[in-house]
Amino acid sequence: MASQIHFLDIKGKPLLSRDYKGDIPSNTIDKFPLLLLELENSHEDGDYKPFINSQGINYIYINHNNLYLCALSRKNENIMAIIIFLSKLIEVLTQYFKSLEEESIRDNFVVIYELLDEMMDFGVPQTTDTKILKEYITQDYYKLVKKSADHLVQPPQAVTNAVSWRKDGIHYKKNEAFLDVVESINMLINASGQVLNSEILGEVKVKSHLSGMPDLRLGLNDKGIFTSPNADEEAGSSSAGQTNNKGIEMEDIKFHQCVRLSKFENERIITFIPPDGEFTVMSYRLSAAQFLMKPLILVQCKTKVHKHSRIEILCSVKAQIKKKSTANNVEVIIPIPEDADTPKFTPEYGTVKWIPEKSHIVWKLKTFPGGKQFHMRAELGLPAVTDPEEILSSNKKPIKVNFSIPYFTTSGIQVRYLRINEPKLQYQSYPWVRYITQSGDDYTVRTK
Amino acid sequence: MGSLKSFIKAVRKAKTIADERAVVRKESAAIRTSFRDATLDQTTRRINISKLLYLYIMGEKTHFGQVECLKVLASPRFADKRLGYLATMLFLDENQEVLTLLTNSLDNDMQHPNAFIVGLALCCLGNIASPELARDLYTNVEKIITTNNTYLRKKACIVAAKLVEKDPDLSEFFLQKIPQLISDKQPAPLLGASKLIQSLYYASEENRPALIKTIPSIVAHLKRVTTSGYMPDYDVMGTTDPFLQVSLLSTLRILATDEQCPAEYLEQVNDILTQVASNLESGKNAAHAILYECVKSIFAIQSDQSLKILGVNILGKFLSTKDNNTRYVALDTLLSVINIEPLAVQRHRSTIVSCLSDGDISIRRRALELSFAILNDQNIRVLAREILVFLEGSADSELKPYATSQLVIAASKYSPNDKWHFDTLIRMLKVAGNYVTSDILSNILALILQCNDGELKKHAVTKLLSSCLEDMSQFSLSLITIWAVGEYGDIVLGSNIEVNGKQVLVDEKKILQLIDDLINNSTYSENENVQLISYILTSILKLSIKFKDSQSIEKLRLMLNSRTYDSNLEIQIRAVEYQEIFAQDAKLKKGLLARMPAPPVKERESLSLNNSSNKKT
Amino acid sequence: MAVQFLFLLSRQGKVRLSKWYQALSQKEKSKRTRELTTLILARRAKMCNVLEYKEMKVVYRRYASLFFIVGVESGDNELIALELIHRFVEQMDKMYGNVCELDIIFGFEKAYHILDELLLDGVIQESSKKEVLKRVAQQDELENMDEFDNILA
Amino acid sequence: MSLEKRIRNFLKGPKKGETFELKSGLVSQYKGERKDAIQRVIQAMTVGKDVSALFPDVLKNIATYDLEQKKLVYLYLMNYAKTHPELCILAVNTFVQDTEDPNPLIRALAIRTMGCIRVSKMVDYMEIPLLRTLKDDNPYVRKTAAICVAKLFDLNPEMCVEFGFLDLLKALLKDPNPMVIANSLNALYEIKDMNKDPNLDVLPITQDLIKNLLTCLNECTEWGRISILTTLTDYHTSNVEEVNHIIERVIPQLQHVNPSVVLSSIKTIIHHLDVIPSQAQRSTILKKLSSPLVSLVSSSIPEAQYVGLKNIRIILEKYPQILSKELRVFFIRYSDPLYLKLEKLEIMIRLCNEHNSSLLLSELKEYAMEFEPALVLKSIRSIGSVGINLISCVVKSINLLGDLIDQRGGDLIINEAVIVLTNILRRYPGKNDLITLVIPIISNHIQELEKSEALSGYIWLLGEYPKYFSGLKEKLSSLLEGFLEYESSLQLNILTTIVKVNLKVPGQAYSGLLQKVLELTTKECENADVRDKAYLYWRLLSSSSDDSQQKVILSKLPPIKSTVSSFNPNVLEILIQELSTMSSVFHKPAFTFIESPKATEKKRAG
Repeated sequence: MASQIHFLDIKGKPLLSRDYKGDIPSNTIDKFPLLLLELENSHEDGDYKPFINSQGINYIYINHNNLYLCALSRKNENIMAIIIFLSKLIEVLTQYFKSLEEESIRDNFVVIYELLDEMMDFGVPQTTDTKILKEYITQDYYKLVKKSADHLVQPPQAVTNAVSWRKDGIHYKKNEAFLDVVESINMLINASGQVLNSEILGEVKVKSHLSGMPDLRLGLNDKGIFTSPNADEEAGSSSAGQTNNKGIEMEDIKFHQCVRLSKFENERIITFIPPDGEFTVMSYRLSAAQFLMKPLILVQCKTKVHKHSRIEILCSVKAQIKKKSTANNVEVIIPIPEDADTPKFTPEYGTVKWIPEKSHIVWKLKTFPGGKQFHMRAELGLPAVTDPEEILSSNKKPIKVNFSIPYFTTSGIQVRYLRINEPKLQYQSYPWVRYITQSGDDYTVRTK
Repeated sequence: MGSLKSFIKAVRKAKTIADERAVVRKESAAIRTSFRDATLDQTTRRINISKLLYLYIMGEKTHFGQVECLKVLASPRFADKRLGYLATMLFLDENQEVLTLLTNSLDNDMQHPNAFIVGLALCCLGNIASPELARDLYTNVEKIITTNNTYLRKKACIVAAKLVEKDPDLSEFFLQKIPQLISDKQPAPLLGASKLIQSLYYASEENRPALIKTIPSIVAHLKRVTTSGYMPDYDVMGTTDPFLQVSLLSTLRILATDEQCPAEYLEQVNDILTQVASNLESGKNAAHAILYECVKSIFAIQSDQSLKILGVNILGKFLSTKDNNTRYVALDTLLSVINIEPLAVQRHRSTIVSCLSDGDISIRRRALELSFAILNDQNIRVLAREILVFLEGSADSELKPYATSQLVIAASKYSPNDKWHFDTLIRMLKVAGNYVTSDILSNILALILQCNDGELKKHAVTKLLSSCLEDMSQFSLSLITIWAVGEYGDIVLGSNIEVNGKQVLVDEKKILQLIDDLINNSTYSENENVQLISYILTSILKLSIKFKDSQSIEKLRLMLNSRTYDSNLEIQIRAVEYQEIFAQDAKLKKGLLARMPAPPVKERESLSLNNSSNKKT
Repeated sequence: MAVQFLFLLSRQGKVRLSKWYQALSQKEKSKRTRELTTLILARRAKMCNVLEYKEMKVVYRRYASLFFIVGVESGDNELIALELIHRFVEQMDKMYGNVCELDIIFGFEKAYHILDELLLDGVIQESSKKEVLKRVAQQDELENMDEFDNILA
Repeated sequence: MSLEKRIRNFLKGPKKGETFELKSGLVSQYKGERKDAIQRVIQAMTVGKDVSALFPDVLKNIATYDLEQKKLVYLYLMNYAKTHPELCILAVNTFVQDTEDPNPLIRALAIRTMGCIRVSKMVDYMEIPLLRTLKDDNPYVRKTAAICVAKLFDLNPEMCVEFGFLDLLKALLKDPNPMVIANSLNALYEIKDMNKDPNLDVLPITQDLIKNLLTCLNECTEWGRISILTTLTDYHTSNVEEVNHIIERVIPQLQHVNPSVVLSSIKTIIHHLDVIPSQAQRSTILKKLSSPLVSLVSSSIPEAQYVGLKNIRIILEKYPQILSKELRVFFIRYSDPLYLKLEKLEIMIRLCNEHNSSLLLSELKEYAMEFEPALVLKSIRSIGSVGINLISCVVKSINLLGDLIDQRGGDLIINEAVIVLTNILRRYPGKNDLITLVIPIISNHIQELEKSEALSGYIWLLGEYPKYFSGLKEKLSSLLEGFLEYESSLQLNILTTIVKVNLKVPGQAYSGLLQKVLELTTKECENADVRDKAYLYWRLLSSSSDDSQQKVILSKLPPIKSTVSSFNPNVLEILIQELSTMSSVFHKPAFTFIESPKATEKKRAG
């Protein structure tokens, strides 16, 4: 799939490389910085593409933490697979080293080479599951390596098993499973408080502390899921993406690879052997139009710029949720010009902080009871000499809002049951469920 | 807020670019806020400015510190002034509005009893003077330029040069100082005077006669420097003051190339160039720098034959050195020699050609431009071949439009015969058809139109056709082919051509196939496609009277028809008009579509590489 | 010859000192710096030290971990530009006593002081090796006297 | 010592010392030191230093029980094998031994590395170990050996076939382990790409194979699934039952969390879809694709989103209804990189219909107020497209464009708006109300027109609606100044317009201009295309009847249908077949930018 994989710094200089196939000259990557430069120059025309084809070589790369991961290939490869592989590589390395950046690459080159060897062979992706890789590629060999060959670390069975995500022989004294149903709300609100677009991104997360090879069955109150596709054949369409009178319309359900997809497709049953520890068993997306007519947290903001001297901001925030609910850790992030100074804040409630490196101010409200409204005034200085490059840009930047509301899902989805069955061990087990609604990455209010 | 040192350390400690940005932005914010503090002590102010300097080096914004710099340099203390001026020169340029606030400080400081403070103000003015500042402050400079203090005089000269550049009307005040300035024997003021002479020379033609009169003095200075013994302070690897020598030589060149330069002066210049060039021992960069400057002068002024030979020999030596920089400047200089000593340059042809495949783009650029410069009717076959090799093999897409244009121009001038001419152009289209400018493309089509030899025309069109059938990825080749097929379809129909080693009969089907492939399988940019389709439409119309088979003709009509809704205006207009013509009676059509008369022959001037690179449409 | 700009670049591509003798916007300066950084770092050691860039010539030279880069007009003498770079390096070496990258990072003001005595508006103003350093040292002393005055006052 | 020398010494000094130090470390009597030295050698190799000189010393450390050290030595061998082919052979014994090691990890490592040592002599030693490992009890070893067959083929195809490795590999497609099957499949694909022997059928896709793969699909890792899906797409059948079976098995994969599995599944389904005879059934299946398609845009990796969008655009052209309700998903986020924003606009404009048009227009207005020029321009274009697609929106679009010019102005916006406005009039020709709305906007900004497309539009309007412009003659004659400097497209436009005006306006008022433009284009102009057109007009005007002149020159342009670009049908078909590949993001068929293996071979040799 890929002939070579490179880790490069932000300027395109290689940090670490692996050649899998030998069909591309090894100095080819040296052209990358120049190609990047050419691309950057075309950026303003919108000609930029995250892929380059130059002299018969395809450069496919993704950007992460000021690093480039780049795959080279001569063929018309499956580019989506390559990109996802590269992102998996980032994911695995991040789980190995906490964060992936120039320094962690330099410091861990031995392990990275080993992982590259194990994750791809002759350009074909192999194992990309960190849990399994960690079984036999460790950063701390001394614990595992014994004096003789017999005791050497072995490839875990799981690598080649049908159940490639769980090893045998896991044992817990107390068998527990924790479920978190997390719904993230993305919302685009215009300056007058109208909702332009909204969606719920839901996730059911599992933390499994279960022994043996347990088989789990998850029951939800989603009508769509539990209606068999054959039941309404006459209507000419099957259920997953279809509106149902009382049930919740889930779109775009995605399952962890442990879930038996065909079982779900045919019988609408979610069954799986879970990986050990934490993972997301399923995710879904809902168009929120049917649940959310108005913003959960409403922000209104007026900005007045006095050129060469100061900027004034008047902001109000209202929790449009049930009176008995409380929003926690509410953050209203308001963009301000890059060259502002001398902040003065007067919040009615909560605290305001200037974050100059991000060119915004953050108004934090730790707890925010439903129905309440608060105001905040801010004033910052602006330099006498205006920044020649400061265009309209910062004015158009939207306000971002973060929050979380516990004990409640916006869609109303509920876990009905989680049945745990380990055929051999037959143990007693305890499922726990929590619900939370929170802001997604993109809960934003447009400014005028 | 900590010290500068702790700030720099904090920046360096940041492990990621994001961390670094955070440290920098936070500090920048703290500095901005600190500026608002009216009670700030001078030390903190200085630290703020120093930190801003560091931000500046890192490419961060510093516009908000401009006013603060002006405040700091207005302080009476030297340390403040020094730092204030340093920062002002970096943060401000002649376009900044706050520059007017600087006038007063500069005025005061240039009259300061302390020479170093005067020096700072001069340096600042010299770096960032605007036309207004120049007019406001020239009298100060006028005064300083006659001071006895060498340190200030040398600076004042360069500042004066700058002021004259900003406002040529100020020339008169400094022109009269030249005789005195050029009689100075000290190297530094001479450097300044030399610069001032150059500026005055370019500022106004009126200045020139007076300046030319300095030639004997400059020659004398050069003589003195070259014959002086070892001067440790000015010696660079055995050469005395190469900076001064180069500066004087370049001034001399400017003055001596002036039409009004009298013959006796020219003779003096010739002599001194001979002397400088023959007395230098080459091998070291400093010496090469002077030799290089001499050679440039030798070929710029009216010089003796013997001197020219000397110059050519020096370049020959340069070309044969291992040092790439010397080789580079030699290639660069040969370009200006070509008109004066063409034969001498021709001798280096093989070296030049070999540089076309050098690993260094700087060398390749020079070699390419030189290759075209030495191209003539004697060597065109050889050189054209080399250039085609370059076009095919090289990855320098920025050089290719230049190379194709030049090749076409050169081929028009020097081609040994018409057949060779067409064959070369078609080969060029095959290897670099995506790097041909629209102007040159028209030129190639015009050449075909102008060709009166029927056999040759047929040869050209069939060759185009077979090349295009082999490879449709070269835009200009496709465009020219499709036009030629439309205009001369009758000539090629029925002939056999070779495509990828196989014999192929050119019939109506084949041509329809070609059109179809060009429309459907080509992958040109949107703009190119519009042009291609436009050409195709005209060809279709022309072919409609050349085709015999009614089915083929109907296919042509359908092709026209399918474009009558095209979102591109030009294509739509064409398709609709042509559709109407298509429906007219045969006699009228024959008249309308008779052979197109040839366009006027246009002479094209050779281009230089720098001007042509941005011309690609 | 007139220098249009000068900057010092580390092998990692970080700018260590920069001075522009042309009036350009910050954005344009950054753009040019970035482009030249990429172009120069991609060049091999054996290549010549001249690069044609926009309407000018860029002359550079590497000393240990630092690239010294100057832009000159296209008709200027590239070889004397190399000498100029070398002179600047020599003077810094004498000033700092065995100059290294760290000296310049922490003591960039000194480097600017040398530069401003060596070049004015991009034009070389002093070709004596001693004079530049002497003048910089004298001004350093003046600064110290300020401090002294300060203490007395 | 001069500065120069000192610096040179500084540069060279430590280098020599370093190599020496490494060398002595590699042959140290202490294990720890040796391992440390190997690590440092690899580190030097990583930063691009040439440490090939240490080859013999590194090689001495190959026989070790320390797995980590073994891996490092192997890594070094792979890197420098080409420069030291002879020395590599010294390692053969260790490799062969290792393939018999009791530990499957070592066996796999050895066979994997052997294949990566691209030295032709190595081939001779590979036969026995490869045969052994292909039949290994451990699936981890077998899956590694399967890939090694492809490596061997790359080195020596004849031998690979002769010794029966290809057949062994094909046999592995029936292995009980899904990972082994997937790797064998991948290896066969690689071999297929490398193969130059036309008589060699590397990967016959049979009904049996498909059956087997379908059962294996759910057992596989995500990567294995992609390989299987590829094979399913490469399979051609007209058997409806079979197709139903395939689609049935593939549909569950649309729910996979890995976007490349999802996209590959979509591709497979689309590939087989046409075989299904029932229109209703086909559209039911298509409906199931819409949610998964949308999910491609919600990936957290912008590059993956971009690939998703590019593929969606292709699929949309084939199936325009597939996402008709999904406009909002494609709304631009402020934090999106520019390339995503532009691509989202492309999708949005293709989803525009009566129901969502006013929502779309108000979004487009927001985008047109942004600061990135490319985004602003495309938004303006899109506003025009909405008006052109839907007659109900045309007045709204025009007013929006007029507002934008008034509020923001600037050459960029004006030029783009004029292009769009001209196109709107081309969509609704002859409508007086629209003409009187549009032409004043354009007339007010003639001085600012620079872009040739905008000028073209304006010039055309002069000829099409001459009555609506004041001072027509001055306007036309000003166009003739500097005529020869214009690009050919503008020259053509001016020519046409003057010819038209001449026919439209009775009398001889414009004959002077006509004379002039014909002279310029035929006598001065070199461009063959412009000359062709000029002669056509000239001959037409001088030789034909008024009637034919009118017919040809004053023929009305039929209303255009759309200004949204679409693929040429042939290209679209190819792109549909090449979904998810490089060509899907370049929107160009692979053959146009991928070199054939033959050409590649030539380059490698040369």
